[in-house]
Amino acid sequence: MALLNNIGALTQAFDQEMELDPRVVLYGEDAGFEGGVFRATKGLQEKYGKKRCFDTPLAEAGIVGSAIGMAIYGLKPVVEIQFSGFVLPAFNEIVAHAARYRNRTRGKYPLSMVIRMPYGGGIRALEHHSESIEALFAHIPGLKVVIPSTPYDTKGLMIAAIRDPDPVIFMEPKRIYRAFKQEVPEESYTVEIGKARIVQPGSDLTLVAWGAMVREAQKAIDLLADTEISVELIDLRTISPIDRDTLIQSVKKTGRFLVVHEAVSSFGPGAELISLITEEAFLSLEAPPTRLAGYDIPVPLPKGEHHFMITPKKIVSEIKRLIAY
Amino acid sequence: MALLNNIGALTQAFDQEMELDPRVVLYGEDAGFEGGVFRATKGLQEKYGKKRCFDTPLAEAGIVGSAIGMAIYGLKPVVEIQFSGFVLPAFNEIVAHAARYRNRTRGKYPLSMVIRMPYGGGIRALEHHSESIEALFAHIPGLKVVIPSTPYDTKGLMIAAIRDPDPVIFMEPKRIYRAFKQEVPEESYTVEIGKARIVQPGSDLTLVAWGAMVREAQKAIDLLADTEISVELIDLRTISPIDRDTLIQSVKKTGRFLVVHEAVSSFGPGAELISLITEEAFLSLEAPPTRLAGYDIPVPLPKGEHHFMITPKKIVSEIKRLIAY
Amino acid sequence: MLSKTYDPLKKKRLEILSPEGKVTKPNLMPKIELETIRKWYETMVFARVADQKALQYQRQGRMLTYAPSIGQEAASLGAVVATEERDWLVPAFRELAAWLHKGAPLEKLFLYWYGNEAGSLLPASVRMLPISVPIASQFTHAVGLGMAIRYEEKDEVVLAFCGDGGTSQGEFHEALNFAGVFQAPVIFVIQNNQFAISVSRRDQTRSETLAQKAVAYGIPGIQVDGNDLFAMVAATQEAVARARAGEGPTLIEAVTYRLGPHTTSDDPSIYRSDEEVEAWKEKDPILRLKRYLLSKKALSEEEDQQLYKDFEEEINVIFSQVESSESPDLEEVFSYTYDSLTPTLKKQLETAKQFLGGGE
Amino acid sequence: MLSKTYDPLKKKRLEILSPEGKVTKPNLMPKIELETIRKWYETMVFARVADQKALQYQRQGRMLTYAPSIGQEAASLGAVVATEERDWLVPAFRELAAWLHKGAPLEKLFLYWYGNEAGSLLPASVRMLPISVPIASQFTHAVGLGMAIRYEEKDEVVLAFCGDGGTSQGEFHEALNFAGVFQAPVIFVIQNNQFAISVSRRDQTRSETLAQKAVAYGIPGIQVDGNDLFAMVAATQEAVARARAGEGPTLIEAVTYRLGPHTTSDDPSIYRSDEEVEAWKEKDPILRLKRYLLSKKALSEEEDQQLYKDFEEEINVIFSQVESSESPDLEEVFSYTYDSLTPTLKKQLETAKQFLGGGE
Ligand SMILES: Cc1ncc(C[n+]2csc(CCOP(=O)(O)OP(=O)(O)O)c2C)c(N)n1
Ligand SMILES: Cc1ncc(C[n+]2csc(CCOP(=O)(O)OP(=O)(O)O)c2C)c(N)n1
Ligand SMILES: [Mg+2]
Ligand SMILES: [Mg+2]
Repeated sequence: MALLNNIGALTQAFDQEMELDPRVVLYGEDAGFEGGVFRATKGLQEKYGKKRCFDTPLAEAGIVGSAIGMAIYGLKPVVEIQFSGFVLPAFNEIVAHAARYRNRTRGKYPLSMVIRMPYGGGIRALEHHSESIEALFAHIPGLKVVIPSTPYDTKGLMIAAIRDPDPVIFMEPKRIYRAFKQEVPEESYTVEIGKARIVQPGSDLTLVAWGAMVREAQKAIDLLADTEISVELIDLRTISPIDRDTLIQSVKKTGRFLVVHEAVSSFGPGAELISLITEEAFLSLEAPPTRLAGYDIPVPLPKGEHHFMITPKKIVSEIKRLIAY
Repeated sequence: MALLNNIGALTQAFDQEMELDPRVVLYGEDAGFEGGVFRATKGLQEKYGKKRCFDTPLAEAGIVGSAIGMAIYGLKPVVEIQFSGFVLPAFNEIVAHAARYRNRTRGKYPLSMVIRMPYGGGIRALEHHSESIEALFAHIPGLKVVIPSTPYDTKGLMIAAIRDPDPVIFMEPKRIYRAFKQEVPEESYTVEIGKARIVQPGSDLTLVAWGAMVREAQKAIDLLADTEISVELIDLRTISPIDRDTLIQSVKKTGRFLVVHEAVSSFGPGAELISLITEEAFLSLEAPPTRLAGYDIPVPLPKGEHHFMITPKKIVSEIKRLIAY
Repeated sequence: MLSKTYDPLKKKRLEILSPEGKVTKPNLMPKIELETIRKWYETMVFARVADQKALQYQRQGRMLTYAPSIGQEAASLGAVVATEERDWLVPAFRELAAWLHKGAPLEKLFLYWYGNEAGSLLPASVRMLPISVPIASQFTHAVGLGMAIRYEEKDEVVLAFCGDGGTSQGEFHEALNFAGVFQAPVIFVIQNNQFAISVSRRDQTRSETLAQKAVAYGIPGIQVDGNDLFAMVAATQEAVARARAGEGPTLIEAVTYRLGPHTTSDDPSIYRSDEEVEAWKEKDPILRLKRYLLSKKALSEEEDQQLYKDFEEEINVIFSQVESSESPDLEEVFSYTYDSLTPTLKKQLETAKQFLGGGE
Repeated sequence: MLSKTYDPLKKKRLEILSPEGKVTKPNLMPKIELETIRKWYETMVFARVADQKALQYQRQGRMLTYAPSIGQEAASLGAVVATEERDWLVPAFRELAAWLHKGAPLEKLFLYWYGNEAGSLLPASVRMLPISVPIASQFTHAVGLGMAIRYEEKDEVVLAFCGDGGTSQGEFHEALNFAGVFQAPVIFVIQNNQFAISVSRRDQTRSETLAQKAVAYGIPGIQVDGNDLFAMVAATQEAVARARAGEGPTLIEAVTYRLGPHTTSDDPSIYRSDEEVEAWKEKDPILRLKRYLLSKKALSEEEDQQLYKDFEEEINVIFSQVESSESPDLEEVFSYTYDSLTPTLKKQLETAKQFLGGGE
């Protein structure tokens, strides 16, 4: 066991998979020599050579498109997009190709590849550095969308993503890259993609969150310590494909549902969860399934970002509203 | 009055707005000389000159990006993307810029511009020619997303879009470009963006559709003629911003809600409507708000497309299921 | 080096076989057995007949849509014959002769245009990517293949195609730049057929040649008469040799002409004159090669006519197989989005089956 | 024509003022009053001091992030001074001297880096677009402005900037190609400062110069010593004249060096040596211009020192204004996404206010 933060967990996952599987290749803007602007690939060029961990020109479509070619050849590219806000120039490659190659070729050329990117707010950054666009990917058939919230899951999910036979969009909540550490096993292990984690069982309300919001949700639950309210907290971990069963079973038990996310509310990821719950657990519902999400505006620059942020207090206030419904 | 199909209505809208407002400029791949692959801009280069209606190089980011520049200058560009499947290379320009310029410059440079594109299935086409990706745009704050279903609305909504102070994504259901005609007033008029249309009032179930699905919904209602079931059909017309009131009021009356769309189901537009209804009309609900939508797969090529298509019979079967709930 | 001698910036274009079927530059003529040339000729004729039949089937409502490559047979075939079986072919959507040579069965190709994904499932041994609809995006995949080849230290190369319109796309640029930086063994061939649907080559870019775009990436570029099979072979052979030797990518502009419509839904008479088309017919790559073969006595008029007849029959048979092929069933349509069905897809498939049963 | 004489393919680079402050090509020296040069010098010094102060504020935790242009003052200023007030400036994010010259108040610019959108609301008369974060995407906007200018038959021009890294983006390509095709009056300036964060210029592209990328678009391209104010002015003047005359766009590569970090979160010592930085300090554009002005007696050492002192004070005052500025309130944050609040935004704003009231 070693005490790792999320960045450390990523680096260890890469290191172990590169060691194990010579087909694994890492690249992106500044991802090689410098080890990435967040240093997630630090030391890997030194250890595995420029061949397996390298810098690219500044061109996201080129990065993702070339990774598709590599995956067709049988390598396992893990490419870094510097911030999720800069994945947009690669959107055509991801949506028109990465998601569809298996289907297009009736299985001849499946793409085992990972596109990873830091995402989310709360780091007081410039424009385009704070958005949460998981719903844009989750709406595309053929992609898997994974978001870890702890070092343990980060390592296990990344290893699972690299081994996954389908293209995985791996979104990293950068706000908690170094926010805390956790004991992480030295050995290689996977965390199953497509399975949510029940962080804490409860009976009155199902609270779903992912990424940096899991911690905020936990803080909210702490704030409720002196109440009778028993919250079941679920860390979704995989946005797509959704772990339907875990969610439905939980709500059938609790009767109340709140999803919390940083992404803007309208047409956002929460809408899918609410629909799933409504369609599948309607008769168990004691209050409307609800979302607490970003407002429908661009994430404000730092001086205004606090208006946008989801806080434990806001979560508490929504939970209380639903319990009282 | 003239009997026009949807293409004719588009052409008339362009013609009248170009006549009226010298700032209106139309362009895109093949949009000039030839009048577009669907001939929506036919005759306009002849009438208004190459200056106001012209072809561009094959580059969607260039098309949208240059339109942003034109709109900053004060022109009113209306650009054509040949098929919605080919808007992806312009996604960065649309999401990172078009949607955000007003906010970024605190109102100094709002962008009045229209990005129009044929979308949707049912025309037995090649790959990437059948998708419905309205949710990808609707999730982006700052964009308006409009989809007409009749020649009358097509003309009125397009004129409204051109005059709108915000960037409008205008998605045209190509399957019904020439499917039927309707009497359309000769004079210029607008149909308000953001307002749904109650196609037919009813009391048992609210059925929401848009684009080519409105006709399928009407056919479904016809199939129900010999039952007691009274359906309120709403043509959403604007996907974003949503006409909350019309939807909520309708469901408060009917107690049942079905949304039908071609877009794939998961994280799709229907999820937002279901969430809206659940959050706002929970206590009126007699059955779970439900969606009948595309499966989570790429739209199959023509020989398999029928498996994917939403048919009146499928709609009827869902309506009956909800009524019997 | 051809790519030095034929500098596009000096308005040089590589030509070996004249429209009259004469080899005007014997010193540049690639060494090929007459028999092999004759075989290639047959491939070109086969492609031509297949295109014509497809257009006919489409007019009869039996084929959905189709993008013929009539007039461009030499441009794609001349390039692909300079590669080996172990090399990769990355198509756009208008290289029928090359696909056939590479080993893609016509049946599969027709199946694709017929509207069936199974058409893109080529035999495992055929190193060819499927048709790429989003213009020029396939170039980045070609580069990725090339990078993988270098990674695996193989001596394979990648041959990739796009059109003149494709050169305007951002991905064209990103791909060529990556290829330059990583010295990927890729031969990029632009089939400059003078049009992107209705938009003419001169409205596509102000650069005088498309070959000179190579300058932007520090890689060799050459303009070739794309209706001249031998010139295409020579230019590609040189590029392949360079790529195999680890010396990186090459850009080849094949100057040609689309004699048919863009696709079956296009009416080219709107945007170009009959005279222009007629003038290009004089430069037809098949006619030219035929004249060459006739002059070398490697073909007779009778044999030639017989070829067309035989191929027509062969293709009719193939097409009737395609027509009687099964459409994908519901399960198939669901089966290839992911490695295995997601829980939501399972649920959707169930619903779909219910619709099949009672709903519809 | 400079762009012909200084052909990047012939490895020519335009240089007028040597690092020692001597005009080595008097015949190319633009005609500028000494007084004006002195004024420009002051702008450069002002920008330098502002950059240094900003870095200092950032280290003190008083500014969030910052991208200094230390070492690149001549590249941006030399270009913008060749344009007029009616012309448009389209920045990337590292052209402080140009922005100041164009009339953007330092207060606004600091406000932006301080994390407040109000910083991008420049005075109505200032024809400058806001900072563009997605690399090179601003080039397509510049082209659109240029197309609009032609549409309105105005004689304005557009001056647009990007970095060496920006040349790899697809949008760089699409923009330059559009500009060529539509002969848009745009001057594209690449500030080649040798790095895109940690990635060096030579890993960005294999083309020997960035200026030669113009060849791909059939437009003039020229490489200029970007630390040489006079060379930048001369090259830009010519490009502006061409653009105003309806003769289309020009690509200018300004060869310069980023003496500071990429942004305040970057540590350049990881990827480059002190020697390299020191060598480039010898070519500092401000030092060079100072030497020139000293030699012309248009500046004394004392005056120069006074300038730095005065500016530092001035900037401290400006920054304290920025620091005491209001943060956007809740209403403001909601007000600019659309022309007016959508029903959903109204609802969300209400909820947000409730949170403010009781929730938080
Ligand atoms: C990104 C994208 N935009 C638009 C289209 C629609 N489209 C299909 S073919 C074509 C023209 C292609 O021209 P060119 O590259 O010259 O190839 P050619 O058809 O002449 O072989 C266009 C615009 C597309 N397929 N992809
Ligand atoms: C599309 C996009 N990708 C990545 C980034 C992250 N990023 C910010 S600046 C930068 C390097 C830019 O290099 P260059 O264009 O040379 O400009 P310079 O910083 O040297 O002025 C990168 C990669 C971005 N802003 N936009
Ligand atoms: Mg073409
Ligand atoms: Mg740089």
